[in-house]
Formats: sequence, C-alpha cells, structure tokens
Amino acid sequence: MSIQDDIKAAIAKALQDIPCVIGWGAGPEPLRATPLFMRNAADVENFTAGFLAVNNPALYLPSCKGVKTALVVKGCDARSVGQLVAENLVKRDELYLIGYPCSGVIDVDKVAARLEGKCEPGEVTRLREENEDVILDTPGGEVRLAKKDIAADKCARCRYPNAESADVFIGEKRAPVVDQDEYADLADFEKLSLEERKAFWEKELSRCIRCYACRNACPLCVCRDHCVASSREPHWLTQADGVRDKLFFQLIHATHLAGRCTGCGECERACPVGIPVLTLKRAFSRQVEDMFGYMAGIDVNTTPPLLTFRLEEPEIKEREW
Amino acid sequence: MSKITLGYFPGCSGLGTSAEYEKSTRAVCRELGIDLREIPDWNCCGSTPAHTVDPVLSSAFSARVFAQGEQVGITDVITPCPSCLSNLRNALRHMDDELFAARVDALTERPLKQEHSIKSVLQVIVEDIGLDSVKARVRKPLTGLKAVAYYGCLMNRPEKVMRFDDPENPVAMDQVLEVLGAEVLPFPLKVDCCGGSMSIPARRSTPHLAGKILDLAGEMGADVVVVACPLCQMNLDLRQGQSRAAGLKYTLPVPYFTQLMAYAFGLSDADTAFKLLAEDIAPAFTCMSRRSDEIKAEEARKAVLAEEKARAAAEKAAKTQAGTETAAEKQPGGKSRANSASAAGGAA
Amino acid sequence: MRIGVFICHCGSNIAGTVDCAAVAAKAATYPDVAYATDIMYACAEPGQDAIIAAIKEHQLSGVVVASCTPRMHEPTFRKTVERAGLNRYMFEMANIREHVSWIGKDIEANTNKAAELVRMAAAKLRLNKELKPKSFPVTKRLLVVGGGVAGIQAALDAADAGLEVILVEKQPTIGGKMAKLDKTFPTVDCSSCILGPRMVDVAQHPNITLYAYSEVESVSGYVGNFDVKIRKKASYVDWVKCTGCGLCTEKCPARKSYDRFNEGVGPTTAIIIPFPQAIPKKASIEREHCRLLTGGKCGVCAKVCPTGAINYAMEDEIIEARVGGIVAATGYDLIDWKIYEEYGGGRYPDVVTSLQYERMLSASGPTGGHIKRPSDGVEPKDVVFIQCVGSRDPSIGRPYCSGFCCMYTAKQAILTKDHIPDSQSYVFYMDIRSPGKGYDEFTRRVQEEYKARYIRGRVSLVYPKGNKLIVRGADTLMGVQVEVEADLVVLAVGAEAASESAKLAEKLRISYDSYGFFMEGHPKLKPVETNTAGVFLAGACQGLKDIPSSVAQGSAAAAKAIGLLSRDMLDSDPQIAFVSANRCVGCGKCIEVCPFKAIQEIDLRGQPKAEVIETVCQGCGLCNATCPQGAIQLSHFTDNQILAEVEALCRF
Amino acid sequence: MSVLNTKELRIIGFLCNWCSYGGADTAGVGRFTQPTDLRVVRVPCSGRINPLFILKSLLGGADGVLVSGCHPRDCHYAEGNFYARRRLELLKGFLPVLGIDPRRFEYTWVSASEGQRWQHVVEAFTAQIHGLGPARGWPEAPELEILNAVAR
Amino acid sequence: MVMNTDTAQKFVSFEALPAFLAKLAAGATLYAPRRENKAVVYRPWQAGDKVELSLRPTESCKHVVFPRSEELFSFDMGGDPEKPGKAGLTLQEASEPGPAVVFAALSCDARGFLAFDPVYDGCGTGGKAKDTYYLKRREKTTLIVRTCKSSLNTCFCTWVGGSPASSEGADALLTEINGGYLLEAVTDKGASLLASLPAASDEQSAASRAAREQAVQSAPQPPQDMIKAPAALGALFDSAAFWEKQSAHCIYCGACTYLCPTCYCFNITDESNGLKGLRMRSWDNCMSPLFTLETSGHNPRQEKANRLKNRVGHKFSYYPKIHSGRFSCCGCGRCIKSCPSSVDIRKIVLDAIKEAANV
Repeated sequence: MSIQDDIKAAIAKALQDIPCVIGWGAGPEPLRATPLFMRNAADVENFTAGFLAVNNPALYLPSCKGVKTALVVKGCDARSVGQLVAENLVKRDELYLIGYPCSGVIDVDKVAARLEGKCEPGEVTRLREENEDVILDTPGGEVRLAKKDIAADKCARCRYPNAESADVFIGEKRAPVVDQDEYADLADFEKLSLEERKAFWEKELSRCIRCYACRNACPLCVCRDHCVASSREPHWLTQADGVRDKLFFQLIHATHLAGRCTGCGECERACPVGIPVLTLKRAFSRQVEDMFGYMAGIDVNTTPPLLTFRLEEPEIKEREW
Repeated sequence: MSKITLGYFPGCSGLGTSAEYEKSTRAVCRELGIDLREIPDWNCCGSTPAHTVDPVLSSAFSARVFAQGEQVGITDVITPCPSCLSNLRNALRHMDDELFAARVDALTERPLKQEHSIKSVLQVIVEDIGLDSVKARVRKPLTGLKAVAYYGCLMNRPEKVMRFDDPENPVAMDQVLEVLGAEVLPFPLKVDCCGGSMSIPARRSTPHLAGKILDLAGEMGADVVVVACPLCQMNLDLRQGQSRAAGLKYTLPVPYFTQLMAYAFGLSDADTAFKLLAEDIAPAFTCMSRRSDEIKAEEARKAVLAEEKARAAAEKAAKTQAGTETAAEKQPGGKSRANSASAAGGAA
Repeated sequence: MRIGVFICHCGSNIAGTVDCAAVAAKAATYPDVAYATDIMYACAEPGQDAIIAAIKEHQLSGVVVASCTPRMHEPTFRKTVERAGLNRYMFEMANIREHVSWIGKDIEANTNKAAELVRMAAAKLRLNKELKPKSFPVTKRLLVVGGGVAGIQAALDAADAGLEVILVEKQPTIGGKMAKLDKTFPTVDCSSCILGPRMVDVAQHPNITLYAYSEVESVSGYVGNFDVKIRKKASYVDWVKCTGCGLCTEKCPARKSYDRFNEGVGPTTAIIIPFPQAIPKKASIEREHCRLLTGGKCGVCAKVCPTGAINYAMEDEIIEARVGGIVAATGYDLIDWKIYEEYGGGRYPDVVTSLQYERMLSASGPTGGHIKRPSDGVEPKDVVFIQCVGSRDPSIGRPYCSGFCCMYTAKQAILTKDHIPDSQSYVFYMDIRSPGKGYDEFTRRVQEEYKARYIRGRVSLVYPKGNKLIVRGADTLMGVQVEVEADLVVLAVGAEAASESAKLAEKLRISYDSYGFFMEGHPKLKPVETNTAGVFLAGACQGLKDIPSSVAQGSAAAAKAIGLLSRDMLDSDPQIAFVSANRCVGCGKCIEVCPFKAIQEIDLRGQPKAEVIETVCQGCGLCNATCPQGAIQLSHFTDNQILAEVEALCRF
Repeated sequence: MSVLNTKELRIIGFLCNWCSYGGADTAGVGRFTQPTDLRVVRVPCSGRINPLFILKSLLGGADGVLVSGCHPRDCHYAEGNFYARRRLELLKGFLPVLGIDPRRFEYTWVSASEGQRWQHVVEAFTAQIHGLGPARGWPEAPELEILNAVAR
Repeated sequence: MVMNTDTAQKFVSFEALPAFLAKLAAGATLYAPRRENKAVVYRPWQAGDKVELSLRPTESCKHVVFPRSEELFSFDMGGDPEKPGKAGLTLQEASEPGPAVVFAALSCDARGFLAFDPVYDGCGTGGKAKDTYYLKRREKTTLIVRTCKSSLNTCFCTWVGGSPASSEGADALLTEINGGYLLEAVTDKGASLLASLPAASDEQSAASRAAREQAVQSAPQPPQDMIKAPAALGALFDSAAFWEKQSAHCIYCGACTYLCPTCYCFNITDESNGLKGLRMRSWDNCMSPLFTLETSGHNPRQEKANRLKNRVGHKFSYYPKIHSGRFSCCGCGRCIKSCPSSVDIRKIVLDAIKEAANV
C-alpha cells in the first residue's frame, strides 16, 4: 500500500511540470482497472497500481507526440516504450517514466476458468488483494485465488519486472521471474502436426469479427489510422468474412511486428473473442532472438534487426542447391 | 600421453604379404597410445576383384565390415592399407545415396545405423597424434639415413574422397621421416605408378614401371624407398630382381614407414620385422651409421670452430670497449663532409 | 482501359513449341483486352508497324507483347508504343521465349503457361500509370579504371573527343600486361614500340589526369553524376620533384626485392622505376622491401636524390572527383599456377611462366633478352611449352579457355628459335584455338617453318633428373606416352579476372560472374555496357581477350561514354518510389533502409513525412517492402501491381 | 482453368530483374530444359519482395513459392538482398507456425550468368513441390468463392 | 403479430432438448451459443453440440440477420469472346437467404433488432426505400430468447427499457425451470416452431413466471434521469473538453460496435478478379477514422473524441430524437465488458447528464 502512496506522490510531483500522467484507475467492474489520464490532484486520488494495472500505457504515446507526457510503467510497458524510442517513434526527452516493481497482473479469462460452475467473472462484486492471494466476493460467497494462478501468462516468463529505463523508480526492485524465456508457451502448439496447426488457425480465426482491437491495443502498431488492412491502395485484403482474409490480417500484423514485438500481450488480451494471436508474434520473436540475438525494447541504441543487416549472417544457413 | 581408441581393419595383406607392415603398425600404435580394437570377424574390404565386377557387392563387403564394428560400438576405423582405405571410404560415400544404400542393405541385411569414418594409419599419426608426439618417442634417430618417400596412386587420390595431403605432391610421410631424423630427398616420382595394377594384365611392364621409381631414387642417392602401401611394397621390393633384370642398376631396401618408426622408437626386432623384407635393409643402416659418424664429426668440428669464434668475439668486444675513444675520433671526419656539403648548399 | 495483346512467333523460336494463335485467342477473353493477335516478328519493322496500326485502329490504351525477355526488347517496344502516342510505361511484356518456348517442348504445357504469363502481364498493365521522366544535368568527365591497353585506348579516345578523363592505375606505371610483353602475335611486332607512344600520349594529353599507383576507394551517386574517391597510395617519392633520373634505384642497397614488373625474374631494388619507358616515369618505394621503412635504418635514396623528392613520411591521399561515367578496364591476372604440384608447384626453378619467359625474351628485361635457365644461367636447347595450365580445367574451377595462350605460345616458340637457332621447342596442347586474322597461319608457321614439335596431349608430370627436367605426357594422336628431356619448361598459364575485380564490382554496383569477370549488359548486344547505367567495360575484365579485341573494346566503351556525356541533361528513370503523404506516418523506416539515401524527412504541416529525392532514387523498392502501411510505393512495381500478377495466378 | 492441373502445380517465382531474371533468361538462351510449373513475377530487387507477397501466394493457393535474387554482395542496388535475406529467412522459419510446410518456400541466389544453376534450382524446387503434392487450400469467405473459379 | 401467450406455453426437458434442437435444425440453419476457447459465439448448431448457457455470449446474434459481410450481387463484365473489347455486363442477384433460427439468444439481443428494424424498413423515406437484404433475412429468422437468471456488472438493460425476462422483438421466450425449459411463443413464427412440443403444466407455467419475476427483481435499478440523456448529449455537442476527457483511454478499435446488437452501419465494396466481381457490404464502425473519411481527404471526425461523441450521441440522443425516444441501445453491456480499455458507456451518459446540468 505504501508503494501505491509513494507512486501517487511521484505522480503529483510530476504533474507540477508535466500536463498529463497516464496510469490506471478503477474500472467498470471489480476485476478491471482502466487507463487513467491524470491532470490534477483529484485525478491522482483515483490512481491504482498493482494486480489490476493490466493496460499498457505506452499505447497512448504516439498520440501524445510533441507534448511532454509522464507514464507509470510496469517492466513490460517500459519495453514497449523502449522500442518506440529505439525506432524514433517517440522522443525519450518528451517522456517521464515512473517505474515500480511489478509482481504480475490479472488475466480475467483465468479468473473465469477458476469460477467455472460458480458464476461469471462479471458477477464478482468485490476484489481484495491479500499478499499473494486475491479474495473475490461472488453470489455464492467468497472465493480465494492465488495470484500466480490467475496472473497473465507473460508474467510467468517475466525477465524485466522493473522498468529499468524509468526516470524515477518507486520501491524495491524485484528479481526477474526467469532468467531466460524458453518460449514454453509455444511448446504445446508445436506438438501439433502441420495439418493440425492449419486446422487450429482455421478454427480460431473463424471467430474473428475484424474489430482490429488486437491492432489498436498494440503499442507498436503506429500506423493505426493508415493500416493496410482497410486500404485499397495497396489492396491487400478484402472486407469479406473469410478465414483467409482474417488470417492474412494477422500475418500482416505479425510480420510488421517481427523484430519489434516486446511480447506485452495486449493484442491477445484485447481480442474479444479470445483468439491466441500472440502466438504468431512470439514465434517471430523467438526466431529473431535466436537469429539476431535481438530482444525488442531492451536496448534503445540497437537498430531493429529487419532495418539493418550484416554482410555475413552466421545464423542464416542458406540452402545449398 | 592421452590414449585414443580406434577400430582397426588390418586388411588381407596384413595377414600375408605385408605381415611386417601389420606387426610394425601395431607396435607403433601401441607406442603412440593408439588403442587398436580389431573389428571382430572382419572380412575382405571388397577391393579388387569385387569392385571391378559389381560395385554394390563390393560396397556390401565394406558395409559388413562397418556393421561388424557397429555391433561392438566401433564407428571410427583405421587401416594401414590404402587400397582397403579407398574401398571402405568409397563404400561409405556411395551409400550416401539412399537408393544405393538400399541395394547394399538388401545384400547385407544389416543397414548401418550410425555415422562411420575410415582413415589411414598415416593420416591418424600425422593429424591426430601429431609429429611432435612422434618426435618425442624417437630414441634411435635415423640420422644419416637418406630416404625417399613413395606414396603410390591411392593414398591421396582422388582428392575429393581422400581429403588428405596433396594429391600430386604428398608430404605426410616425408614429414614423419624427417622427425625420425632421416634426410628426406625431394622425390619427384612419389605418386608414379608402381605397376601394381599391371601385374596381371601386362606382367612385363611392372618391372619397368617399378624400376623407373627405384632408378631415380638410386640416382638421387637414397638408401631406402619408404612406402605405405602393401601392393607398392610388393612391386618395389619383391620384384626388384625382375626390375634389375630389366635394367635397374640399384639395389634398394623398401621398408614401410611404420618399420622405420618402430626402429627409431627403439623397439624390438619382432616389432620392426625387417627380416620379412625381400631386400635386406642392413646395407642401408650401414650407410646411415657411417654417414651419421661423419655428421657427428662435422658437428664436433663446427662446435670447436664456433667456440673459437665466440672467444674471439668476446676478446674483440673487450678491446672495442677499451677503444671507444678511437671510434669517437673517427666520427667527426664523416660528419664534416656532410657539414661542408650543406654549407655549400647554403652558400649557393 | 483498352489493352492490345500481341503474341510473337519469333519465327519458330516461340511458335515451334507454343500455339501462339491459341494464346492470342485466350488473351482476347482477359479483362480489358480489346484486341489480341499473334504476329510473326513483333520486334521487326512490320511487327512494330502492326502494333502501331492496331493501337490507332482499336484505340488501345495499353499494350502487352508476349515475346522474348523484357531485358532484350522492352526498350524497343516502349519506343514503339510511344511512337503510337501512348506513354511508354503503358506497356508490359510477357516472356514466352526464354521462360517458355526455349525451356520445354510440351506444346500443351507451354501454350497454357504462355497464356498465363500474358494474363499476368495484362493484369498488371491494367494498373499501370503513365510515368514521365525528369531531367538532370550531366558531369562531362569520365573515369577510366585501369591503365592497360584497353584503359589507355578508352582514355585517349574519350579525351580526344573533348571529355575530361581521369585515369586511375593501381601500379606505379600504366601499360598493364602489354608493357611486359616482348613481341605481339601474329606480326611479332615489338610490344613496347607500339604501346609506348600511346602511353606517352596519355601523359601529354591535356584532357587526361593520370593517377598512377592509385585505386578507386569508393563510388556513390548515379549515372551522370558519380562521386568517386580515389586513394593515391604513398609512393614515398614526391612525384612533382622526381625527375625519373634513376639515381636512387642504382644506389638502393635493398637489392633482393621482388621485381613485380619482371614477374620475379631476377631481383630488383626497393625503390624502383618499373621499366625505362614507364609512364609516369617516377620512382616509388615498395614499403615491404625498404630498409628504412621496415628497419628504420638506411636513407640512401634520400641522400642521393638530387631533387630531394624522397619523403618517407608520405601517407595515402584521398582524391575526390565527380564524373559522369565510368569505364572499368582492370584487366586480368594469371591464375596461381603453383597449385599444380605435377608441374613442380614452384619447386623447380627451370619451370617458368609464360609471362616470366616474356620478360626473359625482352631486351629490356632482367636477362637483357638472353634466354637463360634460372637455375644455372645456361642457355636452354630443349624448351617444352605446356599449354592450358589453369585453362579449361574444371578441377580448379576454371573451365573456360583463356583464349590467347595458343597464340602467345606459338609466338614464344618462334622467338625461342630466333634467339637460339639450334634449339628445339615442344608444345603440349589440348586444341589449337587460333581464330583471328592471320592467327591460324601463324600457328602453322611455327610448326612448319620453325619446326616446333606440337604434341597433342596433357602433361602428367614434370620432374628433375640430373640437370634436365623430364616432361612426361601423353601423345594422344600417336596413342603413346612420351617423355621429353627439357632444359626449360614454360607453362602457358591461364588467366583469371584481376584479383580485386569483385571488390571493384561491388563499388561500381555491377555484376560479376563466378570467375570474377564483369557482366556485360547483354552478351550479344550490349558487350560494353553494364546493367548499371553509366558504367562501361573494356578489355579483359569483361572476359579474356587479346590485344586487338581489348583495344577495340576500349574504343567501344569510350564511344558509349562519349555518347552518354555528349548530352547536357539526362532523363531520370521514372520507375522510382513515391510517397502518399496522407498515408505516411513519418516513422522513418524507409529512410533507415534506403541504400542510396534517397529519402528524406520533411515537415508537412507539423507532421514528419518521408519524401523521395527523385534524382537519387534508383528504384530498388526496398522502402516499399519496408513501409508497414504501404505509404511509399515503387512506381511501375506497386504493391497492387505485383498483387495483380499474383492474383492472376492464385487469388484470395 | 487449366487442363494441366493434373500434371502441373502452381509455383510462383519472384525474381530480381538484374540477376535471377537474367539467369532464367540465360537458362532459356542455353535451352536448359525446365519443368513448366513455374510462373515468374519480375521485381527490380529481392529487397522489393515484401514477405507478405509470399504469404499471399501461399494462402491464395500457390503450391510453392521461389524467390531468387543476386548473390549477397552482388546486389545491383548494393544492399537489397541483404535485407531480403533476413526477411525471407524469418519467413521460412515462420511458415510451420501456420501449418505450411516450409519446403513450399525457398529462396536462393542466382546470378545472370548462372543459367545452368537456374535450371537446377527450378528442377530441384519443382521436384520438391511435386514431392509435397498440392497444398491444401484455406477456407474462403463463401461470398468470394465466385471469384476464385476464374483464377485456377 | 403478437399472440396470446397463455395458449402457447410448452415444456422441453433437459433430456429432450437435443431432439428438439435437431428438429429445429432440420428445417433451418439453427444458431446456438457455443463455447470456443474463451469466447461464446453463435454458431450453426450440429448434433452433439453443447449449447452454452452458463456464460453469456460474447457477441450478439445480429450477424444472423445482418452478416459481417454479404454479397449484394455479382457481376461479370465478360462480353462476346468474338468481339474482344466490347464490354458486356451481366448482373446476378445474390442467392435468397434460407430460414434461420436462433436458439437461446439473450433477451437484450432480440430488443436490439427493434433498433435495426425501422432503419432498414425505410423509416427515413416514409417506407419507400426498404433494405430488402435485411428484411428478407429478418423475415426468415426466428428468435428464441432466454430469461437471464442473473445480471452482470456490465448489464444495464433496465436503463434502456428492457428487462432480463423481456420477449420484446423475439418470437419465443425460454425460461429455465426445474427439469427443463419452459418455452412460450410470442409470435406465430415462434408458435409454429414450438408446435411439436408438449404443453407445459400449470406448475411449470407458475415456475417460469416465478423465475422471470425473480430475474426482473435482481436486475439493476435504472437511474432516474435517463430521460434527460438525449437533451444532455445534445447540449454537450460542442464541449470538446468533455469528449476529450471521456475518450482519452479509448483505443478506437471496433470491438464495441461489432459486438453491439444495435449497431447497424455498413460499408460497400467491390471485389473483383479479372472480369468477375461482386459487390458486397460489410460491417463498418464509427470508431474507425476511415468511417467518415471523405474522398477529398477531409475527415469531419478525425479525432477519436468526435467519434466517441458520435457513437454515444447516436445511441442516446440522435436516434431517440427521431424514434419516439427509443434508445439505440439494448443495455447488454458487451461494449463495456469486452472493451480492451474498459470504456464504460453508462458512465459517459451519466457524466453527460451531470455535466449538462451544470452547464
């Protein structure tokens, strides 16, 4: 709790010079917070960090260009910021980052799974945090859940819980959850045969409603208003309701994110119909890491791998004919 | 010295015509820390005559050898005989082709499951053991022995298959002989034909071909022609009488390089097996020791001379130190010429 | 849009394996196709006239010609449609010859494939836009790289035509390989007598700036305006002061230096003037041999130099120049013959290369024109020439014929007899290649008149026996093995592209083949052009050739360059990138990847946007493939145009 | 559309104008016989090839896609193929994620002089695609089915 | 249309449900909620499918009547092959839609169509310009809705005139009772679907009534001043600051509109290949900047604040003003529940009412 107050103090201090600080505030229901744009002391009172601070505030940065903006950031948010800075899409000196040690954030779908048979997550009337647990008030009484069981997948493979690039850091830095991302999340998928994988995507993408929340939730999808998904010049996609167009959109997104994706997972979380779209980006990220030793959003001085090259590529074994 | 363990394929000659090669190879390997594990129940490598008649059958012979090795966990094999080496290696290469391998497997009914390698004893000694290790073993250096190394046609060829040494001017055996202490003469006919393949279809040409090699070696003043191939050895050694009948002027012993290694390592007569050679090697060793004595005497003389020179130099140094004054006096003379030149330039 | 489709028979080249009428009938059903026909020779005058007539008669607004490769006739047909009043970019080609009729005989499959290629071309054409070139000024200056006979010829021709010429030569003197030759075939003219005056012309020509002992460091820019950096290597001699008196070379104590000009026949000094007729006739110090520069002690040359030209502190100098065109004339090198262990691999002193032999024959060479065995200085009587050493040998990756070895071997055999009348020459050859004016007569003369013994066969071994070299080979005409006892063996060493030609090609952005020879624009029709506009080729760097061919190509390259630089303005290729400013988000990724720095960031009403610098853009399209929102597109190869081709084959 | 559907498969090639398209021309000039399946799209440089063209082709029914450019260091535009190499290599590694056999896509370098090599590449790649057989299609929006009848 | 409900109460036991669904599926495409991964979506039902009734559907069932994309007609410009260049044009109408049944939709989903109907029935043209594509499908679709047993945090049907047990807009209503479901027909279409089922007993009818009352009881109470919403939003039309604040965290994806049962906007595009093509319409959404992008390049709603204002304003002000006060919102709360950045339309409306009162 004291960290929360310390962050509030830091925000209040930042607001003396900076017009707006982006953080999180209470959401429409107990399991969800919402991004909060704080401009005055009253706004700061609504600030909340911690387990519900799911949204990635870096998303809003490109639209804040030219105006000094402060963000409260988790480790993963800071990586998104880092990548935006590395690509010169935002200017670091227009930013003020308030970091704090993140111990993971909630995944409402996982709560839904734990409540299966009891009620829907939308029927939870209160959430209380108690150390490593949360206690939910449901129509059928209190339910206690361990945070680790309902935390987002990305939190279990978190290498950067602390926003290392923050201008001010509130609290004690946490140890990384893991030292190495083994991409264990891809392992199950990769057990599938090629035919099964194709069937998997056909089935999953048949649900897609083409709302493009995945795109709009992505802090690195900076084309947004000019996305090729809805352009006729170039005309990559039709507006038809078919799996091919829907999959192809995901491929556009994934290829555009190759070597840039920081794995914040907002695309997958934003998807209203639960399509595992992060898998595509993670597959690229693993390759990029193996091939070029590059992790997006860590080093702002390294050129992203697809915007540069080496004369000899030791990791690329070309086919001999 | 660290020990290495390798599968060993002696080849048919090793049991007969090249017993001296076989004995000395085993002895030398023992000395160099190579643990030879003979492939159990090995068979013909499939070399002549099989490979001239049926390549699949020939490779099947080889494949069975590897399969026998595989059974007892041997996958890296060495052989002293270049002919065996050639056939075993070619079999492996041909079996890279799946269709060919399938035909071989159909004959052996024992498809190979692992990767196999086959090398010559010479290659292992030069590349894996190293000349330094060989040198360290030498107890009776061959100082004074004039030797030429003769490689024959198979050891390094074809280049793409053998991938060892130069196909036209190999030097591996030369290097071995050099570290043994011998004086190795630059022999141009290292890979000339010994007539081995002609010994059946054109018997009379063999003594001529072998004779030409021996003739040049003799002309160059060699004491021995050192070989690594049982077939070459037979043509050069056993048929030397025939060659002499055809005009060869010299008599030259033709030992295997391993025999000379065994000798230089100070091993027993049983290990060197010189008595199995057709042409006696003793005259060569007589020449060697005579020349060795000469060399020693020469060295001694040189040592005395060097000592005198050093003493003289020391005395001179002492004198110079005493006479720096004199040297210093000489300097201005040289300088003044330069000075006058520049002065003249300045005036102009 | 009204598209006309013309399916060319190309005589029987296409019609032999493609049913052209059927393709035309099919094409008539494609979208927007208003007219489709087959035609005997589309590129010939009647064919072009027919296309023009059809454009007018059927009010066509675009044309597809299905014929040979666009690399051949795209410019031809573009001009054709232009003559009919269409924009030249309202034209597409379907390659149904190189990519269809010539690579398979299945008429059904070929016809179907041809029809599909036409469908692709027509689908793309529907999206083509009229493009107009822009003009830019030309720098009327030519860079010639390489001062061999080809480069000299190109430089002189261009300079005579009034162009400023910069000639860059790697060695301290121009003259190249020809300067090393004693005589030339088939006239047995004195090489330096005919080359010397040309070299002097270069030195004296007011339009030529010569940078000897210099190399091209980098090239940027584009046709009409290349920016070149030239590295003038440190010669440690101030060439302004050096008079070429040669005093320094007489006094230099480092007398065992490798003599590059004389191919190592005899040693030379560390400070050298390569040969008496050198241009520029200036001394230079070879650093690795100089006692002062390597050991810090000596300085003799500085002492003896009457003009004080020696400067041991000299450093490389970079010279910058802007030129409108470039001629590459970097010549050839001999292959490394020492890999042939069967010929001694460099171990036997009396086995020499043809170029070394040439220096021995030369009166100005180290032996004063006397043929002497390097081992003992004795005059040889039996000389064996081995041809094709490193030529036509796939085992060393040189399967090609070097072209001139048969001829110079014949010449050397003649000269041998001239020098040593009682000598006998033997020539081992594979085939005699002597097409050329007076060439075959020459090779017969050497056999008939000069009694050289020509033995058709390869040599398997050269080995010393006593003071002779035994040359063992096959006489394939007689079917026997032969052994010749030789006093001297001369290897006709094959040639390969000059050692650093690949590096230069990369700097010039031209292609080279797997042997390092520069690629001409078209093997038949563009023998001196390259695929990079403004870069031309002369001499052996493009492919091995003898002196007259090199000279001819030097003149040809000069003619092309003169033609190019005679214009004040050039048209830029309009197939370049363009930015749709309202779609550009100013992320700068295109700027990051552009190899030509042809994109800049501009401010458009407070928003950063990309903008293409039209004269700099080369039209590679890398930016197009990089831009995530497709805001930057490559004209004539837009995403939609490529997609149209893909969708003509498979759609979704 | 084609009666040849039984013997041909749909193979699309993206070739750079300067090297590989020239190499294919050289193969033609040399009359180096090749299978007829391949259809070539000419682009200025392998760097022009957006990996999405390849995905579009593969999702749209191509059984194989072959990209060929200038050898590294030999790019007409100096650097295009270096970028292409990275992008195409990543793409190839990514295809299995979609359930597409990565052997359906190859990229290589063929220079304008390498007609024989081009022949070999086309033969080998076509054989490879025939070995894999026709690609299984992706479900189309029902309303678009009408458009596809035209193309194949 | 509305018939006497008392006469049409039927019962189907849990065990008999599959057989009943199979019967429905035999005569029409039957859509029922199905769990897929984390979502619940309406899918064509096939024998053996489990109907998901414990979690509420993520999406509305509007796509049954108003497909995400639909062919309007196809065209072929191929002329006479003998006369190339002479363009022909053949138009082909889209094929007739078949009958459809939606089983166990939410009550609010059905009310959503009531916002659609007047728009597509030509209300603005006095009934002249009817959208036959929509109307045909609407006509051929039978909606069976279900009584909600409880309310979610995001539910607010009562704010906009609905109720968890409402059958407005539906053809039949399904209520879970002991041992099975009570089904009551609302329209003739509904009745004919239920005809084969056994009539419900009086106890069953009573249980169903009780369940519905219980549902209504547990529903959230509407705020008093919802009636002020149209005027309040109208008053705030020019209040840029208000809308900027409300829209700050909106990421302007289309999730809210595409999940919404009352959003009916579409876009029309042509897709062609060669000579053939089709004209189709597909969902469009007013949160996208392209929605109002004009050909000139001008965009009246360039800023997301303006777009959010339009969305909220349309639902709670502009539409009700011309449709007798009916909100173009059924209160299903999906836009809140599935919003990636938790934009809460209820809060915006209430804030607007509060803000307007202060103005």
